[in-house]
Amino acid sequence: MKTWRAAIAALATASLFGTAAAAEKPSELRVGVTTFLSGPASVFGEPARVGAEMMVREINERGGIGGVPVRLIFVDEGAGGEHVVSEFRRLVEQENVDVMFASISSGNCNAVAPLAEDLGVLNFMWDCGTQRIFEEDDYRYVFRTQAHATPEMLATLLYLLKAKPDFQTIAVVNQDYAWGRDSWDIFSTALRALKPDVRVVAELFPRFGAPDYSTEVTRLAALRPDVILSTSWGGDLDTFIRQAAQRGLLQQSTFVLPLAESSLERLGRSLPPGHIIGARGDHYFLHPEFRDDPDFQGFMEAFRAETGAYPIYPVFHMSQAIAALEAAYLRAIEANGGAWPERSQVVDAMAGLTFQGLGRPVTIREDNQGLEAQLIGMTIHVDEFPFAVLDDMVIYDPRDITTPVGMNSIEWLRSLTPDFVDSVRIDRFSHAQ
Amino acid sequence: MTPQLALLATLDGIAYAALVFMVAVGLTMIFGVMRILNVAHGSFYAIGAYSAASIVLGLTAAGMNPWLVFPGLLLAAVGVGAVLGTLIERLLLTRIYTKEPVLQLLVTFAVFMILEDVQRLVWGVRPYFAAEPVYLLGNVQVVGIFYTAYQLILLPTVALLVLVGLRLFLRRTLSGRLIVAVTEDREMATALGINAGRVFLLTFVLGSTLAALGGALASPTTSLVPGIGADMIVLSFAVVAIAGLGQVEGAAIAALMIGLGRSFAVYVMPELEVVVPYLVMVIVLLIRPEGLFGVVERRRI
Amino acid sequence: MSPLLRVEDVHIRFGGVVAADGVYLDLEPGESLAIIGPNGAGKTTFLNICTGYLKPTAGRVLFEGNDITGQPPRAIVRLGIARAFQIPQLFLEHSVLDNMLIAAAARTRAWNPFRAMVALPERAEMIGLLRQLGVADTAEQRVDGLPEGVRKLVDVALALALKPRLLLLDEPTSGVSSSEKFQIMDALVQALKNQAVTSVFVEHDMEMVSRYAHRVAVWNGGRVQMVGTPADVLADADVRRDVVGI
Amino acid sequence: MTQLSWLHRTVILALALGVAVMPTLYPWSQVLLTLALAKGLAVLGVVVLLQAGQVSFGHAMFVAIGAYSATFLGRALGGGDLVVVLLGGVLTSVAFGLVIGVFVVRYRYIFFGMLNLAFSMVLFSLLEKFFHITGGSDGLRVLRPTLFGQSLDRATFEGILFYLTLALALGLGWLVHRYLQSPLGQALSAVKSNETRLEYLGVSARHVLLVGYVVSAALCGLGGVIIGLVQGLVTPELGYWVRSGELVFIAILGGASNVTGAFAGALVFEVVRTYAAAFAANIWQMILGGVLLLIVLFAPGGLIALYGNSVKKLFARTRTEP
Repeated sequence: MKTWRAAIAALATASLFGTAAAAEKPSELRVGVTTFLSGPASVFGEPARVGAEMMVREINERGGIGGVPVRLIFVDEGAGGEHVVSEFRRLVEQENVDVMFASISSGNCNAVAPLAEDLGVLNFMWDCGTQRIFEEDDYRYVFRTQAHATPEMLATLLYLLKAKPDFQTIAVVNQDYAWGRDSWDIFSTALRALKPDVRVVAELFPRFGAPDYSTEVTRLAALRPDVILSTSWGGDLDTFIRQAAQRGLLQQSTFVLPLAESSLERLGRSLPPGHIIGARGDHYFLHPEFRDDPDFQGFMEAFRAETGAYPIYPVFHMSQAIAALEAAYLRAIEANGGAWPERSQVVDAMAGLTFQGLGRPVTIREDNQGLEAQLIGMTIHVDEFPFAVLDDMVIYDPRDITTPVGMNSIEWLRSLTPDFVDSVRIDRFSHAQ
Repeated sequence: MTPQLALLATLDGIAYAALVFMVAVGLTMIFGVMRILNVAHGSFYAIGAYSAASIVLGLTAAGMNPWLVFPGLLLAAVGVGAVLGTLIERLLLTRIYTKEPVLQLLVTFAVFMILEDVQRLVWGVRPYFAAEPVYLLGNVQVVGIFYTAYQLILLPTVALLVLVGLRLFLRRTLSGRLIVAVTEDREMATALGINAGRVFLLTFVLGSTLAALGGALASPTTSLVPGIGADMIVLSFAVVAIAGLGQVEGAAIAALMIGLGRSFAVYVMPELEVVVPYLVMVIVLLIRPEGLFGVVERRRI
Repeated sequence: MSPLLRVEDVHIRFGGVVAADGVYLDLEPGESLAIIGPNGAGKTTFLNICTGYLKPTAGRVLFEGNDITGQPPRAIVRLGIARAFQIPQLFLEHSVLDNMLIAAAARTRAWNPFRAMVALPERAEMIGLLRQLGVADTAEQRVDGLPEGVRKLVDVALALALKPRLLLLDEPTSGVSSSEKFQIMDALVQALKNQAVTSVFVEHDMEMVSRYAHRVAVWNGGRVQMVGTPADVLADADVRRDVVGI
Repeated sequence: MTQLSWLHRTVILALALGVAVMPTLYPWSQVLLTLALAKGLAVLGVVVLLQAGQVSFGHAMFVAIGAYSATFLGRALGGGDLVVVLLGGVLTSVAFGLVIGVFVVRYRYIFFGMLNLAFSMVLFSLLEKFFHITGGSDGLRVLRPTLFGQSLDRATFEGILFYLTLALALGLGWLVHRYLQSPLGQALSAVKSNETRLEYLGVSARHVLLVGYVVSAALCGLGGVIIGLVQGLVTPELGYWVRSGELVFIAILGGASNVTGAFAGALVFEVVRTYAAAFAANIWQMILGGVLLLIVLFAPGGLIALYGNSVKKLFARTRTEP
């Protein structure tokens, strides 16, 4: 990992002879991170926090960024939107943080993005999926160091159309909150454009955090759809899959689970082979391009030693935000003739920045949106792991599947035609490879 | 809706109602005797569930006889109810029996907040899931649809046993009759020399054990995440209010209403699924403020 | 002259107990009627029916010729019927004077939310009423600290504060020490006379009855057994046996 | 207490002044204080009902109603004007308070609490469910309103909102104090101690309670509008039952019988919560729960009673000294 970051920093194409005034080098680089430490979403938030601490420890061990050590200050998103907003502000105004990473929840992203803009603080939306933010407003200080919901859903659909081209019926079981609704809007819009003959037989939106899905499972068992889509995550997805598995539903329909990479290890063998799994990016502890890389492997093992589980996609998202932080500062320092940059110089350095975390490199577009590759695969059972892993993996090039700059996602998806499916650039990998 | 689908919806509704009933009946008993609406009841559900999952996972990991998980579930419920229930009743509730109802409610609210963090400190935030008991019992087929025997048979059976057992306990045993006596007329009962303190402790432990049992039995089918207690407590409130405070049999019927209402909503009008329990509660309370089976108390002047 | 209050064939029962079983009674303006009878005869139930606390299963209650059967107490009270209770019904967390001022505000509909209750112009009048009943010295005390006897009097004062035309009193001086009883009752009767208030009082003390009632109605088993002057009624053998207990 | 009232007033004014200058010394405190005062307004609503002995475990619904209606109005008007948005939010809360109030004032104690809870959960579920209108659990962005047609940048807007909230807190605090001292307010506490007698004075306890209920709905709604404006975001979470419990919690923390207590409680609560969540993220709920337990068990009169007792002690000492 060290080596890539250095390489990326060297790639940064800025003038070595910048003349801007040098700011005094601070004693530390403070980064505020909002993440779920309580509530159901802490299943994402906790691993990301642990991952962030490990990565920052590693940065600081080699002297920090540009010689300045990084300090992380965490904010619990689980304490509610009010708390996040007031903490965001406290961190900026009182703790003088240099950069904010906010947030996981799309609702919180919606709230803090304009706040960051008004406060003039660099903010990385490090994990929230809502596609709306940059489609509805222009920002100078807010960047997204990952993809948004549209490429994530579109990649999943493209994979499904290739893997199971003849399916006729589909049912959806999503959590009843913004993500569940939004992701289905995107998926179904794209589905109507790319394969209009498919019939949607049920749209179920059980309550967020529902303890029991047996009614939904019964209904799906009676309907027998070819494909069942669920963008649920965490405990909800686990419950749904286990109850469906116990009652034979997974033998009956093909499941498409764009967020299930984060549940693979917990689900164990109850997730049978032959179902489609996404990872919100190319985030997978056995990433086919990097799994033999000693740094990558080292981090995966170290993380597992620390937490007892393999890293899941929020950890990868966090690695991208941290990589972006380092790359932006290094680029700004370079542009400033080696001196510590002003904040505005760091913001300027974000333009077109490319950085690499634990996945493929991500590039920031002119609308501040990151272009992040998407990895989708099919479950198989292998001897080395007591849980399902991915086979028949496809990595999608983000340039083809991300909503073009200045367009609205839904309108763009509507404009697609069935031949789009074959126009997308992909790379294929298998588990055995 | 075809009769076949109606049958399926009914079966789902019953399984769900069984779990809700076990939690709600504990809440209603505690209220009947102690006149305290225990907000921390949901925490007993959650902690019962977590403890059960830990025991089941522990037993499975240790490679013990898999059928031991069933006594394990029971052990978790009784352990949580007895230990935590006694601690809270003795250390806290005994101090507040003479206080205003608002303050009593707030004390249980405070306990709820504290226990939320206790769960997080003990079990972390990762979803827990201990499905071994469900696998052991296998599946049952009804009109071509697979059901788990656990949900279709075991849960309703246990709920029924709890209902019948409670009836017998309250009518036939001395302790049970004391509980009934205190529920019906506290002043009279204490005037007759019933040791209210002991009855309170017994009721609280029993009620808490039922909540923990609900949690323990939910753990094999539900993934346990932070916040499950908060959701369960409002649902039990709804059941208790619909039934009428202190009504044991009524709670069973109210739980069924909510369970069936919910499962039918999934077929007929999925949009309403979440609102069903609260809509039923609003409607029932507006028509019969004392609940379906509650009795009106009139002041003598 | 038509009766002030007319009760016609009123029936009510609680479970197996018949508390009113065809009660008829007329009340003339200005008179003072005593109700006597054994415990459980339905005396308090009668007051509860007249004031709308209970709705009779059959029969009518007319006040000044208007049917008030089944109207809520507050509506009946606004027509001019006030009541004092066997168990005093007071605002325990308020001072005696505050109790009176709430009554005064109720009477004058002084519901301006931005005028303090202590500034009500009826303050002096209320203190005067308390003085008449001999409890003016407790005006600033909280009710829950007062002895039962004082509470009874405050309860009567509250009813008087409404300036009713008909006052129903349920054992007004029970719990008041016997040395003060007559003194207070004298003051009360005088106050009633001054304001031309018709009154009904439930009473167990036959001396009180013979001294203050114009007429006496005897209750027994949910029925009016006999109505007459105190002398006639107290002389009746049945009444003496069933009610007076001699 | 009458002899202390000058002292009381001085203390309140001094505190208000202290709050007013805080943001000039510590700019970060401005939003925290605005939120605390807004919450104080909502708690004041709960305090009004507590006078009648009624505890609503659903009053956060009016916070949500105020916040959402102001947001809808603002979005419909392309931002709207601060005054319009505030009035719109409050009036909607009043309307809802009236309709819901007509039903719930027939109930007392646990039933009152439960029915409010039920209504609030229906509202909460609907806000989450009608995703296309309400934005679901992600909520809605609140557009920044103009002030008398003047558009404002964030700093100015927040400054104005802070001082406006402070002024509203003082003004409405005083008005509610007057209301509680008036016969109508006294009748509220009469509902608590003896409803039968109230009825026998010719007063409808339901009407008295309905007035109190609508007042409390208006206060909660106003608090909600301000919370929404400060946060720039409204979510169904605002109306969740735990939030209702929080309002009651703060009322008891401050001292349920007192207008000042609502604001004192809200300030202390917000500060404890902010710092507990910032510095003890794993146990902030436990800390709050512990504080609540201590208050209920050892100082049931709340902060105001603690203050009152210490003032009394102080006076007793100064009086005996010469």
